[in-house]
Amino acid sequence: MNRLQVELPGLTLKNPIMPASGCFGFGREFSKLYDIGQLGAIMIKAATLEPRFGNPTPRVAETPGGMLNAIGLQNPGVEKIMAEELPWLQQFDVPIIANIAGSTVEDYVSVAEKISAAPNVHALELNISCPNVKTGGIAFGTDATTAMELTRKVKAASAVPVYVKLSPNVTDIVEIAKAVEMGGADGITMINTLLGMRIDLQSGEPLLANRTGGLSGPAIKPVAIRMVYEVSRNVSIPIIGMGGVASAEDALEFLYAGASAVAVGTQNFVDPFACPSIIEELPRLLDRLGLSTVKECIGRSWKSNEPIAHHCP
Amino acid sequence: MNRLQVELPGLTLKNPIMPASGCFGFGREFSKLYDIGQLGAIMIKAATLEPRFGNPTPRVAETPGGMLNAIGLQNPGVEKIMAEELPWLQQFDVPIIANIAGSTVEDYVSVAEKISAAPNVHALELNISCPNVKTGGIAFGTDATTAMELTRKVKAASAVPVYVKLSPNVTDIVEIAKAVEMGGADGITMINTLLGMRIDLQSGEPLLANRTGGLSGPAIKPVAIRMVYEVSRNVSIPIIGMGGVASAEDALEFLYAGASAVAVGTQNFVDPFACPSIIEELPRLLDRLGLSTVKECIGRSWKSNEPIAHHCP
Amino acid sequence: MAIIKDICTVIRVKKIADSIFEMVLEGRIADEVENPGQFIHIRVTEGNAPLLRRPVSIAAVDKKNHRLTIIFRSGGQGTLLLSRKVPGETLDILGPLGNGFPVDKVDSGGTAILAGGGIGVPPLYGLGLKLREQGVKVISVLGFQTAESVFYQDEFASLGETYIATVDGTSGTKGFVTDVLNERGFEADILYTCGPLPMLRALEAGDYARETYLSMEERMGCGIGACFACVCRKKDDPNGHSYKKVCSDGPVFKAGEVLI
Amino acid sequence: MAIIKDICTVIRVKKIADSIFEMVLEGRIADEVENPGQFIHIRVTEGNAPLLRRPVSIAAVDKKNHRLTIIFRSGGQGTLLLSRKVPGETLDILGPLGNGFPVDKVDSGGTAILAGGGIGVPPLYGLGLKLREQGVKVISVLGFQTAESVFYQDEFASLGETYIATVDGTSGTKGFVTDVLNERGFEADILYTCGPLPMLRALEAGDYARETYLSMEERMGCGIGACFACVCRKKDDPNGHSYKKVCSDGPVFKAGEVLI
Ligand SMILES: Cc1cc2nc3c(=O)[nH]c(=O)nc-3n(C[C@H](O)[C@H](O)[C@H](O)COP(=O)(O)OP(=O)(O)OC[C@H]3O[C@@H](n4cnc5c(N)ncnc54)[C@H](O)[C@@H]3O)c2cc1C
Ligand SMILES: Cc1cc2nc3c(=O)[nH]c(=O)nc-3n(C[C@H](O)[C@H](O)[C@H](O)COP(=O)(O)OP(=O)(O)OC[C@H]3O[C@@H](n4cnc5c(N)ncnc54)[C@H](O)[C@@H]3O)c2cc1C
Ligand SMILES: Cc1cc2nc3c(=O)[nH]c(=O)nc-3n(C[C@H](O)[C@H](O)[C@H](O)COP(=O)(O)O)c2cc1C
Ligand SMILES: Cc1cc2nc3c(=O)[nH]c(=O)nc-3n(C[C@H](O)[C@H](O)[C@H](O)COP(=O)(O)O)c2cc1C
Ligand code: FES
Ligand code: FES
Repeated sequence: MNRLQVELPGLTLKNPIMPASGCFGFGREFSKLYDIGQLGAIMIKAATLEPRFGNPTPRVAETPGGMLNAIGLQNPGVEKIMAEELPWLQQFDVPIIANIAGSTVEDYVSVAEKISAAPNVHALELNISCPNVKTGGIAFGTDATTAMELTRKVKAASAVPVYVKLSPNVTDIVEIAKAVEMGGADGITMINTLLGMRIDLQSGEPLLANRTGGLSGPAIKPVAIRMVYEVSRNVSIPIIGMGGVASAEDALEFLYAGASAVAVGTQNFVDPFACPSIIEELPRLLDRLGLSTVKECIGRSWKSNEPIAHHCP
Repeated sequence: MNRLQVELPGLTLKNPIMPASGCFGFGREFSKLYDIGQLGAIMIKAATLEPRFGNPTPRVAETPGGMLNAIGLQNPGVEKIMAEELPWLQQFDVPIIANIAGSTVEDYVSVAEKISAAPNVHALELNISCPNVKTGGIAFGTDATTAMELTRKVKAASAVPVYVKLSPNVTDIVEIAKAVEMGGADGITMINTLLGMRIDLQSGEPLLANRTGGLSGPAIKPVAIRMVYEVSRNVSIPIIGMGGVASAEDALEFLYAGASAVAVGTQNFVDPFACPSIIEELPRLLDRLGLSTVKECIGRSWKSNEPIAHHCP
Repeated sequence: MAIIKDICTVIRVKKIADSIFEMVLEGRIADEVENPGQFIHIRVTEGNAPLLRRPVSIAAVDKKNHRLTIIFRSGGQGTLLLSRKVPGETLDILGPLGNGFPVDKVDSGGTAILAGGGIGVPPLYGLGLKLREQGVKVISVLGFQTAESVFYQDEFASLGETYIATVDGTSGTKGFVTDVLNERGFEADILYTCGPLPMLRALEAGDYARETYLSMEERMGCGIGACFACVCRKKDDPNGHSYKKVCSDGPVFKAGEVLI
Repeated sequence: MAIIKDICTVIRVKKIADSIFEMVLEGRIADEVENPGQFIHIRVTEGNAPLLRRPVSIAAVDKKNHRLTIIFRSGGQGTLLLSRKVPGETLDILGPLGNGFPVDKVDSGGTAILAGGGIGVPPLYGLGLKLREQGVKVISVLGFQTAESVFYQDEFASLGETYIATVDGTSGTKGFVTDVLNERGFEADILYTCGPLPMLRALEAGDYARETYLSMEERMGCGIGACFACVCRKKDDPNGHSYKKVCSDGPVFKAGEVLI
């Protein structure tokens, strides 16, 4: 028995560790550093219908314990990803989770239809943090009804299970989670980045050309853990947790909170060997804590079913 | 001319630096370390109608670049604060901003009425992050209408200007800010803490007895800056900014983002001399950047009036 | 005597048992120390990883040379960094904090038991020195996990009778501090203790001396009484609003004063 | 030749000009260096303050002793920590990264101009060494703010004619690198440059050699081509989807290839 194995809709993971979308490209660069076949899965960079150049630079800025990014979904478009990237990835025995993004519901549906047909795409990750052009740029993921509708349509178009990636920039993440579950989501991935900004004192202007960006890295881990804990107690679909994972201990904290697997984003930049290191360390950590399998860690922190008494700071 | 001076509704600040509520008690402890009369103002610990013991311990936990707290509004109640703490504070030539909290609208109104009558209370800070018992614990500050109504009632009851302290745990902070402005707020203070959690791997349970807590410290600064930037461009009342301020540079970043003054919370624990150090450093920093007054820094980062193109991560 | 913030110099760092380090620091804070059992709040790094200060008891003070000794277990991020400091490096320290042990509750010629568990042992050493100075007879009962984690046995032995208990029996009595106390049945005027909660509870419940003082631990924010992170309830008002702050009202309380 | 991550040892740190430090590192990464102009990505601390690696050019390589020299300006949080490292300390380094300067574009006997500005000067030194080895005549034109910030003047002088420009005129020509070039009107086969954007733009616009290669700077995430933080547009498709990544396609580009 493989004590690290986890079974999720569409995905048999040899271990619960995978790189997060946008932090691993399509795997080519990391494949030169280590065997990416050892990963639990790979969440590839967002695919949109048309190629996108993304935002002007600077696109990244450092913050205390974290970083901001405003890459702006740069990608070669779904056609090219299917023609060049996915076939290349077939040489590795690792399930691909294809992150999809768009500006309209039709975009998403179209990308989902196409990319879910690729043989090594085992699941979709629906990035609902994107601004919806039809509603003046309000993100799909910040309104429960919109999120549910989008999920329903993408689910109908997809040949593989659909995981919806939640935005943390909402008042009530449980409401959104329940809505996407109702919309037919097979799983949830969370969290995407928190909206943030840094201002450069020399120029007096926002450091990122796009002004705002997404905050990721260790700084956001407590927010992610809180959200995974709350959502996992309120939906019955599995969660792939992420947000600041830098070590096997962090990964375990997400499992305890209620995630069934864990994605590593920013830490791939800090240490390009982060994923294999965590995979290597996990069994040792389980031993140290007297645990036998990853599965028994999932949701271990749920003390009771009592609702959370929110703190008044 | 005092180049650090800032004028705000009800408040003439000799400098824009003040300790944030809950991170300075009522000033007694810090007064033994330095002359607290040099502070721009003091935001005292939340006052509630009745005394509160607060949450069980552990009440604090450390996180990467930040900390979680779930003190739970421990305070001796408004009567005792007025009898013992405010009179003691009168020896210092420093305006007091009284933070008020409650579980019902009536609580808030009653505390506002009482405490705003104290001679050295120059403004109220209305903490709307508290759970509203009437709506099953949903925080006042997460719904625009509720926030507006609460503001209106407190404003009517208060003898001094009312600053509303916004919760960052919302989808659209600009909407809440506009609502409280409509409700008659004289100013805004922001941000309160982000909801977070940490799980202890040994016990397998949330580290805080209250499970969730409020995230503060440098980790949240980019979120705070983004929110101050967005809100300041959309309301015409002034903002006292906070969230992760640890240095004069951080304070200036908030001013650039659009705040008119800055509060220091968590850093008081890291360095109890944080406030006087920042006050001392500010003029030097202005010099270094070729700026003459604090006033000219406010909102300096606003490049243009174009709305923010939100990033799709 | 005042709380000050001072940049102290690391004079010596020595591993004295499994994961246990003894550090000698020099700085003006030493001049302000009043009582054994007071603690210091150490900023272990200039940056913010980790962010918060670490509370550590003062194990001994050498006022002449403006030096403090602390003894700590290196476990988490902060104490690990602390254990790697080398002589000459400096540390930003706030202190002395808290009230420490009352040393005037026992007369010269009287007997005091010092009951320490693990990392609760250090402050008792400074207390023992002070009590000896005052002519008090000191009996030390120190509990550890295992032989490898025992430290300061000789130092305590030089103060008076000293008994060791280890959970696994690899050194001294097998079991807990209370096992030694029950077995020996010492007659004592006062018992001072510091250690894990279960030990404090057992000592409070038992009847080992006429008076008992306990030193408490709690997670801290400010360390000076301003943030309300470290409160505990008063025993006579278990559901009310009364409280004591471990950092500024404690860390030492009379048995029965606070709920443990 | 591969990108590796290695724990390198700090051999020497020396302040060589105002805020400018030279550091010699030893490790396996030196063995993998192919071209001058490649860079390394340095993790300046084990913790996460600061979080991201810092990209710094390789100024010179000593393959025999497995050593690298870097020269950096200490300004922000990361480079400040770097400047405080002492010999014997280790650093987690990823590299060598990027493609560096093409050294085969100029024949033996030909002439190359090295035009460097401020912290863009370091990689040109390794380039000059290599070109000299290949029998290329090297003319160096180095721009700085002021006399106090000038470094490596002697090292470049040992490679060939060397001219200094300072903005305030306290050393060499008053003005910019382009002022020297315009004044002197060198005949050159190739110009290699690294420095601030306005300088790169001026050199691209001017006609100082038959071919020009520029080394670019951009804020980076991964440093290896995976995160799309460091892209620039291609000059022939200014509004399209074409791009080059500074970290993996660059940092050196032929003038006219990318939009600067
Ligand atoms: C008054 C007082 C005196 C103390 N004296 C000593 C002593 O002499 N020697 C010694 O080894 N330890 C002592 N401790 C415990 C010591 O403070 C913790 O072991 C230490 O803070 C852990 O830090 P870390 O970086 O290793 O752990 P981390 O897990 O990284 O700490 C994370 C956070 O939790 C806090 N924390 C973790 N454990 C404890 C704890 N047991 N008590 C309070 N806060 C904790 C830390 O201060 C920090 O804020 C004392 C604690 C208190 C309150
Ligand atoms: C390919 C390449 C080669 C370089 N070679 C050298 C060199 O040889 N010597 C040298 O002194 N500098 C060099 N730089 C610039 C150097 O990377 C920055 O000066 C350094 O990262 C600043 O870090 P800090 O901690 O001082 O500043 P901080 O302001 O704390 O940095 C914050 C963040 O911004 C990034 N950043 C800040 N300034 C720059 C910049 N100019 N370019 C890229 N990222 C930046 C940092 O890497 C970090 O992620 C090079 C940059 C690149 C891209
Ligand atoms: C540079 C960068 C690019 C990202 N690109 C995407 C993306 O294309 N699609 C997406 O859903 N999330 C994207 N993310 C978000 C991450 O997948 C992840 O949700 C987030 O960074 C939190 O995890 P971390 O703290 O481990 O980085 C990106 C994050 C970073 C830092
Ligand atoms: C220990 C602690 C207690 C706090 N108590 C209060 C409070 O009583 N009322 C309130 O409005 N905010 C309270 N806050 C929030 C702070 O005032 C501030 O908004 C927040 O911590 C962000 O600032 P910082 O990052 O500088 O700490 C508290 C914060 C901390 C850390
Ligand atoms: S630690 Fe802040 S009151 Fe005790
Ligand atoms: S820095 Fe990541 S692609 Fe260049």
